[in-house]
Amino acid sequence: MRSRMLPYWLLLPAALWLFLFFLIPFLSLVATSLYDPDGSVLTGYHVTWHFANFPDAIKAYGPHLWRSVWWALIATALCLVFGYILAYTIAFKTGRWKNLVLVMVVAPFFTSFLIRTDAWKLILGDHGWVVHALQSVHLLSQDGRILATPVAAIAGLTYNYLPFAILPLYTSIEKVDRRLIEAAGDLYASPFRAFLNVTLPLTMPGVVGASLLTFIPAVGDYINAQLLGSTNDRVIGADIQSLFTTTQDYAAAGALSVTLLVVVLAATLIYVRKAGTEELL
Amino acid sequence: MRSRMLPYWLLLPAALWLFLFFLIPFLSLVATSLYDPDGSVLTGYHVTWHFANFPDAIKAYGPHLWRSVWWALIATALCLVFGYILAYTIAFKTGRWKNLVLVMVVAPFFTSFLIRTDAWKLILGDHGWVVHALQSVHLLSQDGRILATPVAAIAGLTYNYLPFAILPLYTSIEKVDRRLIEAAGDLYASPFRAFLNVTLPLTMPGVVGASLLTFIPAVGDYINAQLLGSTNDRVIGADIQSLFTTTQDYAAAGALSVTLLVVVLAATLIYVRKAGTEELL
Amino acid sequence: MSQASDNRELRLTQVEKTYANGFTAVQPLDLVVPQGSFFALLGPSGCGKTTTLRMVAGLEIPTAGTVRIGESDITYEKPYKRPVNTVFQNYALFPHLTIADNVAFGLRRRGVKNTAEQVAQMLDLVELTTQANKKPAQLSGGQQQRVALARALINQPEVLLLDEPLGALDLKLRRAMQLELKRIQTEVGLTFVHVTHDQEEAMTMADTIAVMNAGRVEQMGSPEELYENPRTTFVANFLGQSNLIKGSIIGKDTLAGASVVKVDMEGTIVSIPEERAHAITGAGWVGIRPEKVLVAPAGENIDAPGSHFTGATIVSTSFIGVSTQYVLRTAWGQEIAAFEQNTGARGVMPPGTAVDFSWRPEFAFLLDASQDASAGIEEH
Amino acid sequence: MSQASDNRELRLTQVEKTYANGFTAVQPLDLVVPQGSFFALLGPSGCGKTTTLRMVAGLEIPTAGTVRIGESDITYEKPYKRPVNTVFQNYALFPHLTIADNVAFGLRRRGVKNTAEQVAQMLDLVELTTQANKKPAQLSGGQQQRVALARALINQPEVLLLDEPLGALDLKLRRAMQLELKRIQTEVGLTFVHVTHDQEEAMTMADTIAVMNAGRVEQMGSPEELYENPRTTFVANFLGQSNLIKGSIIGKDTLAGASVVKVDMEGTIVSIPEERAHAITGAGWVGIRPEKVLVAPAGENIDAPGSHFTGATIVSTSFIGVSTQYVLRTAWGQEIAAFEQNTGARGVMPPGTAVDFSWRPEFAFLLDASQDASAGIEEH
Repeated sequence: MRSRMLPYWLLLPAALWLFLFFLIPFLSLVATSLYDPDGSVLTGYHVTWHFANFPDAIKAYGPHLWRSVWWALIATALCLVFGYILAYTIAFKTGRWKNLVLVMVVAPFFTSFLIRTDAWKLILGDHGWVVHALQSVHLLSQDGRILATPVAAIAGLTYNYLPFAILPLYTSIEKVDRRLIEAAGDLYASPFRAFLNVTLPLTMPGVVGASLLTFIPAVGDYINAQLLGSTNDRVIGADIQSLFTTTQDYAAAGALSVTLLVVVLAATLIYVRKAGTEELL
Repeated sequence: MRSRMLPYWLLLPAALWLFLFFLIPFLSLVATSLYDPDGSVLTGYHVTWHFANFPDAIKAYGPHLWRSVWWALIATALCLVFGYILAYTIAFKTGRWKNLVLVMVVAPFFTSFLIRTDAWKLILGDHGWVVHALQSVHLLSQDGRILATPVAAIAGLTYNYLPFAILPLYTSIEKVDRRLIEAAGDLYASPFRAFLNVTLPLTMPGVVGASLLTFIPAVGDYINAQLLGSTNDRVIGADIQSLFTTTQDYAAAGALSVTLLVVVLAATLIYVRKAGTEELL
Repeated sequence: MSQASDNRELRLTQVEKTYANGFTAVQPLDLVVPQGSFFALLGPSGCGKTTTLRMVAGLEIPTAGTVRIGESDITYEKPYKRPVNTVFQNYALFPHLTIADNVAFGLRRRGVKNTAEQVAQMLDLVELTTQANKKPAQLSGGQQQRVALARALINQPEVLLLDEPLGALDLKLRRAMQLELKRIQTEVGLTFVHVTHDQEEAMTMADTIAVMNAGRVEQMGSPEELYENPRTTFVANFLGQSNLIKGSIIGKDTLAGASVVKVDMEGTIVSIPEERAHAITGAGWVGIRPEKVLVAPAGENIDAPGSHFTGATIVSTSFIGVSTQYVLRTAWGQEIAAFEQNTGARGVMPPGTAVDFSWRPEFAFLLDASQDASAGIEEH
Repeated sequence: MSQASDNRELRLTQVEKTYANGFTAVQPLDLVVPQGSFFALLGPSGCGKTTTLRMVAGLEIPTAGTVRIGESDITYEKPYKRPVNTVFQNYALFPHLTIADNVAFGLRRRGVKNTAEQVAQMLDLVELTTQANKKPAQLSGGQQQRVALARALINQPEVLLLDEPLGALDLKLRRAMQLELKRIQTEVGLTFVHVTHDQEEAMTMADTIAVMNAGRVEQMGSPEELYENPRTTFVANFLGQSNLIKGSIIGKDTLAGASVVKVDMEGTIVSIPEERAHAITGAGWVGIRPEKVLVAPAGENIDAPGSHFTGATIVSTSFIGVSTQYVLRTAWGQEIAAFEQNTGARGVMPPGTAVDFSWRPEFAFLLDASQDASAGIEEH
């Protein structure tokens, strides 16, 4: 009796959170995306249900959106491969060095995103040792470069989001009961088959988690493209950013943001359903 | 015999990771910080062990560094308070709604950092409904504003890093054995004392994790300050960024980066030691 | 905390617990636990025994009824205000506190400033003085169990609740801790209420046992009473093992001055003492414990005057050291169990041996045949 | 996989396991397990029994010695190439596969295409046909245990290893599964090697038991041999319970045509059959099992001709249904245990009763007094 209403009251903080931090920004964005595209700081902005903002924005920035998704997918795939190898090694092979190695892996995270990316810029720069080394072994032509290419931008994305991939992968690999792998071996499975038939399926939640944690922020990221990529290869995040701050074309910025959000949500839902891990969400 | 060297070989990926992603960038940065400050793109850059770069940079940008640390501390404290309340509510009070509420909390993360921050800019803007509402109840003067004040910047930091605080807090609160809380009640502890004497100490690892995951990126963040704060209140991240990209004063940028890194590492070590959770690292 | 009142017995009156989903964990229940006694609630998992315990501890609120200690009604009292402490199933020791701080926890919460001396005494009682500064995770299961006991006992509760306190220990250690617990209860003289599904544990320790099943108390009494004279098939099967043989009840009679009930059991007329007959007409189950069934090779003399049966065969023989367990097939085709202590008086009889068996009629009991003969035999 | 060789016994020769940190888990060990037998490795935790099992499974490599099945040396064979399967302690069922897929796992890895029929047969054997499409987490502990068994048996290994397979089940279920396992082993006729710390489990199921302690086999033989005639105090205490009474050995003698060893035990001369005497000079422990000690009120007749002692008192009485366990204080001040089956021939004697006790001398055994009398009594 006395506490029948209590659970509902306690749901309030979560509801409030969702309202303040998701619904309000989202609705603001949606409203923005339906502004009169002719509005400006001087004339003011008005919601005129101008749905044409969407086709307009997609027509103008479609290739950039496509590039962002494509780069994010490659970076996610690379993060999964490197992240799985690293996480597997740490979880299963490092024994009493486990904690030390985990600290090693998390250590880069202690420098800020920006500083790390800037440092990479120095390393990959035209006068950096990486380019010189690659040129001296003729893997790169004398006027070839890495900085300001898609390779550098994708490498930057991979590098920056790898910790986000490693942590969920490590958590799920670490949870795998070693006795199941022993049992698979006892039941005539070679180490490779045991990995395919037991370890990998059991770590799917980690794979899905890692994919989402890298793909979602990577799609919207523009710092890596800006610092490491070429100015010719614009990504959607940079467009949204400049529309909001420089051009102040709020209508287009809003339409593009909502489009990006929808793309990400759709990709997530399809992926999670395919991976058969709905219970995670 | 056959596998005595195996563990060492398997440590290689981790060592390589550390080398590539931490040591090399770090050493590059350190080298940069000791460049001849008179270098330029035209004359080239040379390591001249010019240690004076450090006092010079700190003299020039000390107040900005101090502001960054201070803002990050306030944002971290706010994240801990809000995050703890939310995580506690989700873990203990939502029962079978738990998964739904968790999705709610993680949902904002599905929009990219930038879009979320831009949306906040709209909300907190001088013509947004928050300012109007606060003005109409006279909590803000008619020409008062929220955007372009430290309040907005700190609010942005808090908002953007809250999910990073909630996840470790939730994980550690969720792990607390309810029976221990029942046992405390059975042993004459009121709910409040049971929280202070049992729940809180047991969730210290989550508190420490949440603090680090918010403080470390927040110190280097400049997007929130740039989009939401005033141009008069520069933060250290913005300085580093413009030194690297606009001014191309790599010596000062490097010195500032290394200083920031040392400050963050020192703060982390002192904090972790004080919290008595060394075993986490 | 023990108060100078005359009678501080624990009294549950028509206590009932129904959950929001409609499941009734405890049917209206009356229990009286005399002050200073060792009382056991025995039953399979899900029978409501733990819910009953939690209602006494204040961790669940009854849907109806009252819980009293002496004159004070504590039905709705907050758990942290009750003169009751619990030894939890998995001990629930605070992992971040030392053993000494765990033990001192209750005293400190009640504002006792100097706890050192009482803690030292209590650690001495449970023989853990040398472990005072360790953390719970450094202790073995048996030691943790004793810390949990010390942590509850130091508060001198009027009632100490024990929720399967030995369930996590292995067999030999469990037997040792049973004797230890019983010794401590006798020493400190508090009221112990002990929840368990282990019938041997309940019988070894408790003065009184209440056997619970599906939210109801099936039977209550001393271990000997319950074991020797079960009133239902559930009690007959759950508390030890029973052979139940179908018979039709003939009626009352007097035999050598005692009232008996006569039953036609597969052609043999057996006489059950009236106080052990819980059915008086129709069909009935004649029950007999396996250790009361004496077996001998066919034709040999058996030292059990009374119901004597011939023409049985041994189906299986299990030697378990202390005793040998036989399964016999009777002349009428039923399998019945018989235990024989390995006193050495006779060797082990192999399967296939033709045997006679017998029991003293005063040890049989008679149950209503409308009950399921397999109630209380745990299914898997 | 069973090959048509004549003798496919499992033979461990001087097998030894020392870990990198210098700890020797298994001292050089010789074991022969005949084809088709049910063999138990019994011992406390840490005695090396699980390490021995894992060396047979290929999950550990011996430091020295060889493991052979028949003529084939499998000491260094990879686990997935051995004709050996294991039922793991916590079953280790694959949580992401259905019961049927779990059972089919081994066949599929060996390239068998059509597994459906064999899986159906195997599920039928363990009575889980209706559960085929469930996931392991949906099954009870006993059902999971049977899946683990089916998953191993379907491969028809030459040796089936069982690592404490019943440890996670509760007492009543464990007893039922023991009978089940024994039945299946008899039916399929494979060699079973069973590791356990539960002496009752080993005695109920195994043809031969090897008792291990600190990496060594202390004694090996049939359950009856080990129980009735233990050679060390460890075996006497670990396998059941024993009363050990100090005596000084007088020497050999002949009594009614049989060789005996005479011992002066607290002033009484007792005679131990020579084949049960494992010490012949100096001090010795006279051992007698509690169920062999017969007790009666002082002066009453006891049906156990032989060593008779008077002047004892009952110190404690535990009624546990099937039997009553007494602790007596003897005239010379030692406490000894005696069990009495509750056949109803006599009532329970309360503590304080003056009693006599007796045992048949042919059931005593004699051990070397240089051994610790409490070896094998689990400490806590």
